[in-house]
Amino acid sequence: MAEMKTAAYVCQGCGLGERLSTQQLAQVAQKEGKMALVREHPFLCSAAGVQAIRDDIEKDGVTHIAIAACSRRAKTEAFHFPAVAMSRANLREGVIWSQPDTEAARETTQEMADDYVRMACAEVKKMKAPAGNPEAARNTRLLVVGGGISGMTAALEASKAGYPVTLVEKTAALGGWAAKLWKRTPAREPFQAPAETGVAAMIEAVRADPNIEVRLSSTIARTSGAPGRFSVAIATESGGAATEDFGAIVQASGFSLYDASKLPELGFGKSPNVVDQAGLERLAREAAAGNAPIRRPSDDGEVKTVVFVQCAGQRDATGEHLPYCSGHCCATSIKQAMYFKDANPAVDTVVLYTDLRVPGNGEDFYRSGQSKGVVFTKGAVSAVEPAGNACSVRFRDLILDEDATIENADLVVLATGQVPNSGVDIEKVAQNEPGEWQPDANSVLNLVYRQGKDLPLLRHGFSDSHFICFPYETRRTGIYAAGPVRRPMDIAQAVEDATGAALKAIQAAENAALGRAAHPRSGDLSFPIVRLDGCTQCKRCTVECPFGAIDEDEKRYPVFNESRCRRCGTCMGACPVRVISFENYSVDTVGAQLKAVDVPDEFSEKPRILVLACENDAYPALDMAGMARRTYSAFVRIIPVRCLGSVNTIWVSDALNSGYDGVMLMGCKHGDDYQCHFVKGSELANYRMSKIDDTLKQMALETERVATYEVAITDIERAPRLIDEYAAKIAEIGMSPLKGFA
Amino acid sequence: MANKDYAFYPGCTSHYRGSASNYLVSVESMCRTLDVKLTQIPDWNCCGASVSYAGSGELARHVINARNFALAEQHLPGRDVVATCAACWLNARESKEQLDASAGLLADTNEALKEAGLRYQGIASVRHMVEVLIEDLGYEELGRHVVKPLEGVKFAGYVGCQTNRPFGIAGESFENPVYLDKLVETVGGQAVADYDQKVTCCGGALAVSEPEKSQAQIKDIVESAYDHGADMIVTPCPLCQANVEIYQADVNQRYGTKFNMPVTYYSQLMTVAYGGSAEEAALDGQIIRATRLEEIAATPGKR
Amino acid sequence: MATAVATNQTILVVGGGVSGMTAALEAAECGKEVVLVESSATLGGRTASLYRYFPKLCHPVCGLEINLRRLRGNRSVRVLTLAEVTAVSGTRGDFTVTVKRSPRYVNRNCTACGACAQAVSAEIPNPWNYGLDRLKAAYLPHAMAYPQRYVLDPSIIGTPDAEKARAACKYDAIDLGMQAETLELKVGAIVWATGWRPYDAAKIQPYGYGRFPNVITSVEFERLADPHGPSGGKILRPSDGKLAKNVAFVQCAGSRDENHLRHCSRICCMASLKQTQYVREAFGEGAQSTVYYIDIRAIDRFEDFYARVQRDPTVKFVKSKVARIAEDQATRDPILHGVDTEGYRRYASRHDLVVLAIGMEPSVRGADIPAEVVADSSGFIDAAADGAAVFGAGCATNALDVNRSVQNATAAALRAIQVVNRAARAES
Amino acid sequence: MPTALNEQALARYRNDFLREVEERVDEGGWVKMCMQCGVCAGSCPFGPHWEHSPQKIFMMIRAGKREEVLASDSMWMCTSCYNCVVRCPRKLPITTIMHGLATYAHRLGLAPKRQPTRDFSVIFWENFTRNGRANEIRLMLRLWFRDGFGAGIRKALAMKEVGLGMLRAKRMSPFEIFGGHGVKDVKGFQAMIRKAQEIEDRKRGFSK
Repeated sequence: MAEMKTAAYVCQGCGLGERLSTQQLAQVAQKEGKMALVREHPFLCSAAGVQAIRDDIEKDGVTHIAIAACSRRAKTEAFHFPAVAMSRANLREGVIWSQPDTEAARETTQEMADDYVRMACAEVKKMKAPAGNPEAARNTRLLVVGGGISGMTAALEASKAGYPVTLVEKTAALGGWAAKLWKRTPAREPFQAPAETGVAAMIEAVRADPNIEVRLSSTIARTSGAPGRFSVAIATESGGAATEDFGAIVQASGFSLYDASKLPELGFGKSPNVVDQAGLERLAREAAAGNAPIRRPSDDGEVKTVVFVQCAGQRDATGEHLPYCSGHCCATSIKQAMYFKDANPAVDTVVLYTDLRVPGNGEDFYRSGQSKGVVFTKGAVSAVEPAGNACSVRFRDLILDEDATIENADLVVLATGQVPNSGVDIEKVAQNEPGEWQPDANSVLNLVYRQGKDLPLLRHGFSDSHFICFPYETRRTGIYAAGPVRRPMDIAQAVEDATGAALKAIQAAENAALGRAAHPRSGDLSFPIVRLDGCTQCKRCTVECPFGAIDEDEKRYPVFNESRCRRCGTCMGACPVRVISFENYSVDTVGAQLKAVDVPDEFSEKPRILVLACENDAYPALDMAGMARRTYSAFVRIIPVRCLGSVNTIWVSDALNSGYDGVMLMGCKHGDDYQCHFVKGSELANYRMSKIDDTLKQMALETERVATYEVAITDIERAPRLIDEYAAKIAEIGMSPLKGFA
Repeated sequence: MANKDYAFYPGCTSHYRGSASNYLVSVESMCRTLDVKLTQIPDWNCCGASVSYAGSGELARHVINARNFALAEQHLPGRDVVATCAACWLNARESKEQLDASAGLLADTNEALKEAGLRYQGIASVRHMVEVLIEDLGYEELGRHVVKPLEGVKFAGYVGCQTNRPFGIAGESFENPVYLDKLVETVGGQAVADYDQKVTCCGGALAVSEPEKSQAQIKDIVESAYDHGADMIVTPCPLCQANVEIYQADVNQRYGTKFNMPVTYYSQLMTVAYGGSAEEAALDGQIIRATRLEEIAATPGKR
Repeated sequence: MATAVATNQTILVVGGGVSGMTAALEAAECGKEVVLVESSATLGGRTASLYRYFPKLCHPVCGLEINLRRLRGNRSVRVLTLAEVTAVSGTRGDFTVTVKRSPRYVNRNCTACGACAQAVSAEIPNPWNYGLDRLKAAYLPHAMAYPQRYVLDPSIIGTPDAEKARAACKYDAIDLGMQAETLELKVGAIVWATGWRPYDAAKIQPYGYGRFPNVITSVEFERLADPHGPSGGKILRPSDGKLAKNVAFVQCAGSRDENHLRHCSRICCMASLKQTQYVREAFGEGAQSTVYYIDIRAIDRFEDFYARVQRDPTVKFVKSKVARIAEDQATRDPILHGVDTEGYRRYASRHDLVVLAIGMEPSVRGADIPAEVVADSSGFIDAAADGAAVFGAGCATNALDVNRSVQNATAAALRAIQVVNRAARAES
Repeated sequence: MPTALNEQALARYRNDFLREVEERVDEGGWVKMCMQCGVCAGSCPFGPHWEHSPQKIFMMIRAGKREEVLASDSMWMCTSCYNCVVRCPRKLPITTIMHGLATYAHRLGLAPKRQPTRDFSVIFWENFTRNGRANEIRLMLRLWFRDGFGAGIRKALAMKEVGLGMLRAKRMSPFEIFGGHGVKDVKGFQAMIRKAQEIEDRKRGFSK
């Protein structure tokens, strides 16, 4: 490692000079922090202050700097020194703003500041400015799986941005569902009439695009590698499988219509005149081809009455059918009713609905349906019984509050739901052990990932992102779901969704080439480095990685894939032998900080509590508590961690052994509506900490010594209160018996 | 001043010894002071009011209103038709909008009008008297003629329904019109701002055919005026004036209340404020005497 | 700086809300140069003043923290706050955009230490709490404000308060001489993400907003429920400050109405379902929420959340659009009049507080967007007219929830990249 | 007793009541635009007295409940106050439709017998079409005495106080009983009305 030269800078601005002795802080940095160069500055973030730091780096060869001023979340433009390793001691929000400005508190406030300076100096010496992955591979060819409207849109939009695409389609033709429709719901002003699907034109555009290579009757036999270096075996029907390399993947495998034969009570299968929406589209296309009106399938008789049954097998609370709503079927039924009304206004069309869901400009389409004479009745259909060539539809009319029947319906259309083609559910299907990997016919991607062959599913089989603000964050970096496989949607939305997914794929490929991480630590150059000789192949890192980024070789050693890693550190937290670390964030960078704290002896009545706070939610909450001058106990020392999942239990035992009286872990909410940006980080920490009790017993310590909390970013009142309550609990159970032994 | 010359459409109840003769008398006195010239449309006919619908379909009702327009265009060309009664204004305006919007309806109407030797060209527009006061004259001009401000008298401005909906006065809100309150304040009176029954319907024609149901409405209208400390109710509609005034006795009988609230027209207020006598303001036409107004009318006028 | 350094390789994003930030960041993380123009003093837009998101009930500022960290780490996004686009000329790949920047009266020295705010006494209505409370005239918009710099409200310039603020600042960050400035940018493509405005509820006359204090809008209720809102998270009645346990949610307030907003604003059903859980969270079993609706449009996967709320005994649903809201003038309790159309039962139900699930009005309507950006009948930017290089994103294009806005903004970023890439190819 | 017109209508429309309303009732074409929100039902001052609210009537029309709608007295409760029209989110001209339905039911002879507003409506039409203007005295007398002489006298006596008050206030003149004011061209006036009814009947398929 190049010769390290350290420097510490103590700022006197924003009240630090008045509330603290910065001269003493400088001394601490010098003597205890052993920093080669220490400077005090009245206004460190000013142009002059920043220039002083820059000069030390450029002229005096400083490689490691510790800045003791405000929070790492503040003044990021001013303190921007990418070439050097940098640590930030949070003296403003973390000390003077969170401690009372009173004479009595002056001493403990100064002690807190001294400790944070010690910690910053210790941390930076263990850090290295991340240089990025040396063997990052650049490949910006994209793979799109699925040739429906979503897949074709992703391919076309990527190509328009100048990126080459290979489009793989399972069937023998492009177009997917849209090709099976006669017309589509309008997506442009004036939103009044069924519109051309535009699929033919899109297929033509894909064909004519030199940037797009189409592979029909093909499936994915095997996918391995990582963003920037995916290698994918594309199997053709005739059996051969060519392996090609890609930078990123868009999975647009679409949906299948719910099997209406599971709805006998609605007459499906009992009469050819009961069809689902796809069936009606087929009838419409055949009629249009023959330039004749749609006839009754049973006897080719004239159609006078059509009944549309909404939410058929959907929004089902019994658990037997689909519990969700597919979003597009109300508008689709209106469109299909218009097929009849436009051809012959005398045809009676009735839509039986529970909630008519046509959001946005869909209301114009609803009004247009009404003006064409489509009748909308709020009713819950109980049965559809065929009677000769007609059907009777029995329902509860919720407006007129009575049981009613529509006799002699010539056609009944069931609005069934979308079932995602998301391949294999990796939570349910056992994974192949390394070396015994076999392709699975049901899998879409056939990933050779340790954690399974397809994208993890959110709910109801959709591979959706859990995050409202980040809809594309599937849990497999570089592989983006688009279209109805991600969530139920109509054509207009599938086009938007596919365009967005195309961008994310392009972005993943470009960033993989630069060794930069994807969301949420976008642009982070650090990546997990593992000392394999110390590894005991316990496989905890490969199993617990929320993003399935770590595979295993035959000898069960973990194989790290830098561009699949989101840099959350969960593997680092899991590793019992602590062989995993990042250049600027490791067991040592945090370990050094907690050991640098000066822990007073048991007679000083000054306990020390270590707080490990998630940098995404708990740490900002404590920062904002400081901004609101919401004070809390002076006995805590707060260390931000990338995610609670990265907390290695050694930090807890080291802290307790070195005399800390208590350890608080503050992470994000876990469980169903988890809030953790790394999906399972806080859940894993909670699980690991639940095992800590027996270690505490071995150390003859009370179980209260370690506490784990779920803290949200808005807990500006609650987080300080939790600290104060915990400090009171520690005062109650007394100082740690291990003080003085370290 | 713009030419204040209008083709006047008084309506069946606003005539000598009609149930709204006090409205006609006070409007004419008010217009004399304001130098507004009202010339009745020769041979005008009834607008069908809002209850006669069972007599015939839509077309006949449009035709009877078109006849008045045809007569106005023929005998009083270039003048806006002005109606004082809410139903006349509403039916005339509804027919006009429908006729102007549909060539078919216009053709059928003129085919029928030919039987009476008339033709509707669609020139004249129809305005309510209140629109004329506010838009053509304006509050300032209306205030200039006040010689006897109605100090100390609190009025509940009861706009009713048809002068307020579905057309309403331009710029006024359906739920909370304020022009009547402004007229009251212009003549020195005090208006009840948060009078919550401002736009409630008095039952209209159904006050006669469904007395019990309508009187429940009338009770709320009068009771709320008392609750807000009003001395009198003022209204722009002859049917509201008649219903709310005449049936207070029945309401007292039915609900055991002791209502005796005078119900006046805005034109009566303005005539008194402009120094007119009790007769010129037709205060003698009140079943429930508006004594406070009569006292003001009796005091010697200030020049 | 009259002409900022920007080339036809630069993408301009107008609007710094969640859609604008997403479009800017996604493009920048593909290596593109971006200028992000925001009219208020901070990024974050309307989502920064939301307490929670449906359906997860997670916190919008958590997403904002991640986006701000992405922004801080990315040097190719230049943020111009207090800036508005006044003119756009030129064509696809070669636009000249005029931006007017109002003065912040605070320069880059500001350390957000708050000394100026303490020195100033004048106060202004707080826009981030929809004017429900007031803010010092020298202010940091909110705790998550970016850029993290204070602002002086123009109303105190030239008054003793301005001088007091300047004197209080130890880092001479306050510059009372700052003037409005106009700058011209050369950009290749434009993403218009100006978001939406709550429809003016006073225009819905039968509901009495503005006349009755205990009739408020959903965005105001969101602020009441937020611990950092004007009432510290207590759900109370503006008339007397008492706790509001019996809350009515009136759907389609302005939306789906030919007299107001012709479109359905999509988010109001889910917003009300979410807000019934605020009442539940505050008062437990004592809570009582009633949702008056025409159709509950909890679309596709939101149905799970609707099913969960339906199982909550403290929430009742009445299929009826409220006809009129009156007020018991003594207690100021709002009374909702209408008819339950399922079984035709007439109601006059008394509530402590009424929340109007207010509709979305596109804020594009006001701004003079370039001609080729076609606005549909409801005033939203129409889908990218082919050939145009001005793309709508988020709620400027349609009534969208945050999830769809962000998805739409990501798509808009790619469309902008396509234009600048083609411009680059044309030159190389 | 349902008239011959009703038989003719039943034959012409079989059970497609919605189409019948669209062709024969004023503004009937708007019925299909109602989205069942309930604002009209909630806004009507006489709301509680409607057996079926306007919104429910629209639903019954779509559901083909012909007899129940035409025989109902709900439409006769409409006071033409337009509260529903200004609030309807779909802008249906509800007042005109309700009057249209009532007129149609009346013409078919299905409307409820002795319905006070139905009788008053016919009396009012005949009153003013006699000479072009409404005659208030005759109007009230015809209304009071429609239940027979005895009932008429009782009603007149009940309204004695009001009558005297109106007389004193010079807002009623008994002489009007002899004719009252009217238009000069009564012949033209009545001819144009007959012509209008003839045109409309032809257009709406009311063959004689």
